[in-house]
Amino acid sequence: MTPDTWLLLIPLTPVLLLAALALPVVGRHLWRLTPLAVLPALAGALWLPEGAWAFYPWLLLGTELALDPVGRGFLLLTALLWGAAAVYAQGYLGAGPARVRFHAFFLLAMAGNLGLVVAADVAFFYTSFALMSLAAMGLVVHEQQFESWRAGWVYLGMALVGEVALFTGLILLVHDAGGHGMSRVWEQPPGTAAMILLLGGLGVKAGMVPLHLWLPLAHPAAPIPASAVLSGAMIKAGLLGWMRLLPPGSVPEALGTVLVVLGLVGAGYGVLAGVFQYRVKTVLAYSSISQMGLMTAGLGVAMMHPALAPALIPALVLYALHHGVAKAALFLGVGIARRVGRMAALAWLLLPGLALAGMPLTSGAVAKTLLKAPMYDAPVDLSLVTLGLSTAAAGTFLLMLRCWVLATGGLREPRPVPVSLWLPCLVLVLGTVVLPWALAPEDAFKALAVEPALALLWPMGLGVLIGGIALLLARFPGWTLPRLIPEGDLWVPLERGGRGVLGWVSRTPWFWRMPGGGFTLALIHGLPRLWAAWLDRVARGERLLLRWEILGMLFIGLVLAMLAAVYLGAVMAPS
Amino acid sequence: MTRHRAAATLMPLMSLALAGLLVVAVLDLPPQSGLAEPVAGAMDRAGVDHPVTAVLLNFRAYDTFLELAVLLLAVLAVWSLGRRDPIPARPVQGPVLHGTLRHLIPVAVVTGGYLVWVGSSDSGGAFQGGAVLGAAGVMLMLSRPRELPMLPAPLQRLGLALGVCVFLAVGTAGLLAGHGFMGYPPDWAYPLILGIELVAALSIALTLVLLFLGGRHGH
Amino acid sequence: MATDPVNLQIYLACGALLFVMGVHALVVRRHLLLKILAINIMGSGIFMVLLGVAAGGEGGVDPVPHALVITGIVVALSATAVALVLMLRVKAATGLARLPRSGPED
Amino acid sequence: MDMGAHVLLLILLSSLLPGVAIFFLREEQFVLRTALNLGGALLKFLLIIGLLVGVYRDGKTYSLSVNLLPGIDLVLAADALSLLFATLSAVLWLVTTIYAIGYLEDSPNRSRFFGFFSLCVSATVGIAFSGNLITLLIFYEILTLATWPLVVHRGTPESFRAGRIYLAYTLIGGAVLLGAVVWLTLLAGSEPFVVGGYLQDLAADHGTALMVIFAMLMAGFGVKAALLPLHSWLPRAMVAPAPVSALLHAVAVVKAGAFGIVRVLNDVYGVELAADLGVALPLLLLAVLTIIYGSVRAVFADDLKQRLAFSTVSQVSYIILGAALAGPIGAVGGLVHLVHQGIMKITLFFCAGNFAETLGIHRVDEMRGVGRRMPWTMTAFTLAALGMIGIPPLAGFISKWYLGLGALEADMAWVTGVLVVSSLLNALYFLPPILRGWFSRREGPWPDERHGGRWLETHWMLLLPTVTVAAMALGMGLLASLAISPLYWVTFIVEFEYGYDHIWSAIFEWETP
Amino acid sequence: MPSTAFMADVILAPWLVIVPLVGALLAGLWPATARWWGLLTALATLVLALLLALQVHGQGPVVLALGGWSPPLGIALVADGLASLMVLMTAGVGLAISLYALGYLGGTARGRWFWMLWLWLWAAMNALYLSGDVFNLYVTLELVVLASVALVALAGGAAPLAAAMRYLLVSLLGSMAYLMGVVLLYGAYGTLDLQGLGAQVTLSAAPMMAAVLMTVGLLVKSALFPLHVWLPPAHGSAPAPVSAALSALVVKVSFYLILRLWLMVFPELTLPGLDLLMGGLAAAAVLWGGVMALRVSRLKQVVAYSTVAQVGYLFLLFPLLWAAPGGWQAVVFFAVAHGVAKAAVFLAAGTLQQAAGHDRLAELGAVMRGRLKTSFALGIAGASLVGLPLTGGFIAKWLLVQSALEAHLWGWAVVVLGGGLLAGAYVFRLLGPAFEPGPGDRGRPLPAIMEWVPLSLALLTIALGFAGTPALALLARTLVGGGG
Repeated sequence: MTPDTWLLLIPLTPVLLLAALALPVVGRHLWRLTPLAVLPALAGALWLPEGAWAFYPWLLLGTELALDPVGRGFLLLTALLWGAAAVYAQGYLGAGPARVRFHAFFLLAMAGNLGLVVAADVAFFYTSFALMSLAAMGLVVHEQQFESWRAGWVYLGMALVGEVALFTGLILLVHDAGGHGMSRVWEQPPGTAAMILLLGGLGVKAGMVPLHLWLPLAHPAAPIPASAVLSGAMIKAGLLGWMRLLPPGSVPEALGTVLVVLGLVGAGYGVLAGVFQYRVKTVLAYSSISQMGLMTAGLGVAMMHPALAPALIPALVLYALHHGVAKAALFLGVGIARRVGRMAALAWLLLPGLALAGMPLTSGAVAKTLLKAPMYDAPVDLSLVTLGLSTAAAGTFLLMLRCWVLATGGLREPRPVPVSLWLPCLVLVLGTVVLPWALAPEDAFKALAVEPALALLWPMGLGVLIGGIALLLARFPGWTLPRLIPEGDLWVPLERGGRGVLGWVSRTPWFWRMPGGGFTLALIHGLPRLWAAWLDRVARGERLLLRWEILGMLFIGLVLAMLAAVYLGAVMAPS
Repeated sequence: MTRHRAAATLMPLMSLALAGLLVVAVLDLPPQSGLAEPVAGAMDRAGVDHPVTAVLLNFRAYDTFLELAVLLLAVLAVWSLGRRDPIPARPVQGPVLHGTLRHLIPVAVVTGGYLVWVGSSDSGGAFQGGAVLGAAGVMLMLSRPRELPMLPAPLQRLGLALGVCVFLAVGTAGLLAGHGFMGYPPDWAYPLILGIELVAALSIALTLVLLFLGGRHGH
Repeated sequence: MATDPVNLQIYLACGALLFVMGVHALVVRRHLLLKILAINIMGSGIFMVLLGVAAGGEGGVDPVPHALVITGIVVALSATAVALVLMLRVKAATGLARLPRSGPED
Repeated sequence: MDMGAHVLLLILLSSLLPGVAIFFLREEQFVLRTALNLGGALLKFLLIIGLLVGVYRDGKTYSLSVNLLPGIDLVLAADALSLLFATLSAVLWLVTTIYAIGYLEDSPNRSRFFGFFSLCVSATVGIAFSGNLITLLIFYEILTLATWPLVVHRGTPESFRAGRIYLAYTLIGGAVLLGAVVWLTLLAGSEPFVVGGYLQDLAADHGTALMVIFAMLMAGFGVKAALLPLHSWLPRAMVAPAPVSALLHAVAVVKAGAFGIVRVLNDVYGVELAADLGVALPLLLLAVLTIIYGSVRAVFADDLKQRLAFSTVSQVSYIILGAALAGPIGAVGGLVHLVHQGIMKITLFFCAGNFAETLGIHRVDEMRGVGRRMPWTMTAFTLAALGMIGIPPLAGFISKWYLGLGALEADMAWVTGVLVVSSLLNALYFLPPILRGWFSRREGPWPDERHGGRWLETHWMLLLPTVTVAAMALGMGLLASLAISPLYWVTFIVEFEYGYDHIWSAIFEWETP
Repeated sequence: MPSTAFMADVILAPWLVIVPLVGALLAGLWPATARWWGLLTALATLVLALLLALQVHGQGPVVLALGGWSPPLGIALVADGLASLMVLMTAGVGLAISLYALGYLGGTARGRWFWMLWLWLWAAMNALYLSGDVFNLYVTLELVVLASVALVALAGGAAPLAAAMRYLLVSLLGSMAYLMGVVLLYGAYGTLDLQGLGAQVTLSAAPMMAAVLMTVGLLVKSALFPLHVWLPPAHGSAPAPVSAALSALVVKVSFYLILRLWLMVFPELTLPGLDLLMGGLAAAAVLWGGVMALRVSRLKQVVAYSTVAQVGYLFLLFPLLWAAPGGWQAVVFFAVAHGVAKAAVFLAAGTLQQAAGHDRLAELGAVMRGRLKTSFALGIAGASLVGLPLTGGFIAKWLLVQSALEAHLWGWAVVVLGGGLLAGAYVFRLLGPAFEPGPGDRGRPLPAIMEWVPLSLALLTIALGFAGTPALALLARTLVGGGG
């Protein structure tokens, strides 16, 4: 099987399986095969040769698929996470007809996510991106609770806004480039409008502050496997999109600055909002915001200093991989945590949590070190950035602490944990330890050096310190954590305001019907009445015309009028 | 009602205005002799001596033919309106009418015939003759409506249509003979015209009587 | 045989007046018989004008208008006959020798 | 006149004659009627395929003309654009016929319905093959006549009302159009359509007249295309049976208007002249207004078919927008939307019909949980609705893509913003039914459940066409670059008929990276 | 036209009077066989009319001095494009009416009267179209009036009789006014010949008065608003074939005469003020008739008021007469198209009325659904009245608008187009009941011919849609006078 076919098979397999779900009789059982849909992707990520490229002129606008190093990393992450989540979903979702529906949307979103990773042309990238975004809606609202609907609407609304912004940005790129292949697009530096649109459009997906509002709502609302892929894989699509469409070097440095600022703000704000949360999945969501902020800032640095890009980009890929795996492990672990005892729960969540916080020997350590390393070598002083990154790591530890506390607290509902739950979780947990070693470049082993380790450890220490104090304080009665920031932070006041406006609008339907509607209404209701009156008048006139006096007067009048007309015409005509 | 009153006052005013203008127009007519000269010039080929008869039965024979047709059509139209009502007129009482008629009818018949014959050279003609004959018939109808012998229907129809038929036949013959529709061979003009006039007079007389009856078809 | 122009003009004017009187009567009178008579009066007016025209020329009386008058009389007679019988039928059907005043809806 | 000319006539007759024959069939002659219907539809389809082969492979030209008045001919001709529209009509007619047979099963007056249905399609194909403006006008008016009976088919007071409104709009539009065409004929004679227009020589002397005529033409065609102030008939015409709505919205009436506008813009005036006269921009603005307005109204429509109708108001103006952009890529976008919108909208109406016919669902809020009961229909609905929004890889995406590029090409980037706003509004009114259908729970029985098929969710004659067109909506997007796709075809038209020589390469030839 | 070569010398015009007249006489003399004579006559007349049209088309106008007496002494028959087209239209519609009457009246007593009067009417109309003499035209006009009135009264009953009476009186008023005009013309110029008069007429009091009296008199007869009130009762209450004949043909007669006069005799007098006045009345008629057609509730009355409206179009003649080269030809073509379409509509209405036993529009639905062919005839002919394409009405409307625009008379173009909308409104109102729910019902059994004839006429309106070029070519061979 040539790479040509194989590349296409990566996004195609889930779609084919989806089609199989629609088969009569057997279809309703085929959802069990969902995990297998990632196999081509996984195999591709592992074994496809470097620089694999394929062109499908018949597909869409002429589709190019390719696998570059960045793509390979993301493909691996995506395949792994979707596969794990798929297995997890087998056991997590109870029986019921909605299960097939879940798997259908799951497969669609999977196809989109895999497709956008291997996409090498703008149109296919956008197609996959949209497919993923929209299908994910099906995952968010799956539970059909009020909460899921609310989260779903927010998600969908923002995703759509992002979608059209992306679309417009892409159109602008393509217009400037004169073609829609990625390589073609790269030849031209994007225009300002395109940049802003792409920044925003992909930023929604990447949870960039202030476009992150959907994240803390959607994650807790979605079923666990969905949250896992959402947070682990899908939000990375935003990052990937930036890397692909706004490659460092071809964008102005100012954009990098913007990204850095937004990234650091996001990293900090994620922590700040996260620690005040009372639901573990929300905490994890804020953690994702924070982590994505870190990655955004990293990319920003690469944009500011294109010279650093060759080092930073692989680091970012690795970081994404690390975060994805760890975050997914945490989500899956949260699902298990409820079913087991407190300590077992902590055991499931400890390792990925620590990895996120950058515990040495974990993927976090490798990723963070690799990310920061080039910054130290930068020709300019980036200490502010690195300091920010480190502080955020401290925050991450706090968040993880909050996560552990919440996951081990509350009521337990002990239930057996089937293999379909613990196996994928275990794979991911192990992945947080194994993957970086397997994938990181040689110099990643520098992470073991003392100085970087210290650089990694002091934020953790800071976290431990603050966390410890907080935990101690919490022992006093009345010293509970204040609900300073509600779930979905900014969305809550926005929603309240929006409801007010909507309420007003819904009370005033005339407002919406006015431009044409009011006119049409007047036309429909007013005209017939006028018309009827006119008809009556004409009918009365007709009876009048029947009178002989009138007839005679008209007859003579017509004669006189015509005479006058002819006479006047004759007088006035130039003879 | 005001409207009607307005109409009542306005109408005479408008009529006056029309009258005034019409009078102006009529008085504006230039004195001219019209077709007198062309008629006089063509009299030698007309077949008859009297110019009015020449116009009627030769120069404008088509008009006259259609006029006969109008008369026939009038009877048909009257008949088509239905024949339901009874004869309203009872026989006239008293001897005066009967006595007068006894003398008048033969005179009328002779006069009518004369008028037709003299039409070729002097005032008179089919219509005048037919009218006199018809008047005689009407008188008879008035005096003894129930006692007159009525023609059977087919004969009535034939009699009525005879004038038109003969005229049409002659006119068509003229067409076929190359003298044009409603044209006569110059030599045959006089007898043909006289024949047409005679037949037409009879038809006219019958028509007038039947029109007077107005669809009240005898008994 | 030429007629005195002034006399002729009186003929012509009277004919015109008769015509208009006929029109007026046709309109104003409601009884059908009167209307029919009015039309005949119009006809008479026309024939009068026609005869006036016939006598107006220098070269003797024009025979054509005379022929036209005869034809016209017969035509008018025919129409009058039909009208009278129709009037009788209307009277038989409606009881009145007048035209009903009714609109199309009634 | 050669054999080819007869093919054109035959194509017209292939729906006209069965239509006339069907009128006189008794209600219970189901088999014969169905045979006539499908036979005609198939024959027309095959003939058009034959025509396509003739035009593209053998490079033949087909035309047929009949003298109407001195200097004025009724001309039927087949060029690439007419074939595009004709093919669309033929395909959708075939599909809709099947659908209608299923939909109207057991309802009264089917012979009448199918008779007018066929007439309607004949008129549409006539519009497609019109070789000059007068012929276009003639078939356009016949279309009015043939559609009215379909609008009032149900015979209820509402449908009569809708019919009256429809007539009022279309007849007024027709009158204006007639005036414009007569005027134009006086100025320029009855010329055949020619790419780039035939009025250039007149621009100097009759500039104002040409502008007024253009406005009148747009008003005339705009009525059927539901351009902004002239759109009100369309939502009201929704009282008609679903296949009618489907055909009205997807092909016949609305498209006829849009097609007319495209013809006038490209083949009568020519885009350069339209731009020189300054009439393209107002048209563009009007299209933009319509796009936004239709979408806003659709958001506030609760009745499903009403919503679809307002959506049509909005979407058809995309076609006009594309034409009014006056550039090759915009033209590609507009023309391809002519096909794409047709396919997607017909899918939506089929779905709405299925919901109404099977479960009695008429309102958006009644669609809760319908996805579980009727998954196929709901899938079709979802595909088409997402396509309407412009979500890839569906057909609507392709249109929007090229419209957006066209706007940029024409240096009117703000139009892209309009597309964006419109897409969002589309999402706003299309996503709720989709989400309700898939994710809401149904409590209580359906409003009026009728078909309880054991194997299928509804009658197969309803389902098959629906799924077919939905698959087409998907395929036209997914496989847009195939040589049989509308995009390919439209590019062909724009490249070779409109004579823009770089479009083909811009769209279909890629550099290998 | 190869066929005209051998017909060049054949005198056809008189036969078009002779043949129907002979038919009428035979029908009168032998009433039991009236309908067969009628049919034979209709066929023969149609053939003759076709031949005449071909002849005129081939060799131009034929002027025939009757009896060899050329005008001004004698009377001339004028068979030019206009006359032959009208004769042809009359013959075509006449044949249809005759065939229809076979079914509608059969061999009843009323039927016999119909045949006779109808053939008289036909002969009278042909005589009128072919006449070239103003006084002769008066006589033929009276023939037409008497036959028409008798035909209207044929329906019996109070309403038709009153309608006939009103029709007669109004018509006589018109005839008298016309005759007065004839007298004035003769008084002024000493001739009655159309061509002769046309060569002489100048602007002065008598001809002006003559023109006005003749025109207004004929306007009354052609029922131009506001002098139209006699028409709807007369046309609406007559038997169907009669209604068709009156609305389609008889109304055209006086229109034709007005056209003929202004074409040949009074071109000097066509002045802007007159255009405006007549055009205004025409527009008012279009509007008024249309509105009344929307208002009345009986099928045949709707159709009758439609005639009132369409007569309005005919009198756009005045503004268009000399304004545009083809102006009056457009109007004539409109008259022809309207004639055919209106006949079809009236005949279809008659069929529906007979089948249902009434003609209340609101209750006709079932019969309309049951009698599809008739409903179709109504629809197609209605489309022609509206001016929808592929019908004669469309071509007519096209020509009207074209002439108006060509002469830069925007207002009249708007009237034409707007009137079409009103027509659309009432035509679709007519068709509405067919679409009400409920089963179809064929109503009383009727002869099949009563369904086929309206349908054939309706199809003829479609054929007329393609007859524009030959018709205009024929009309181009029309005699015009004076300063035209």
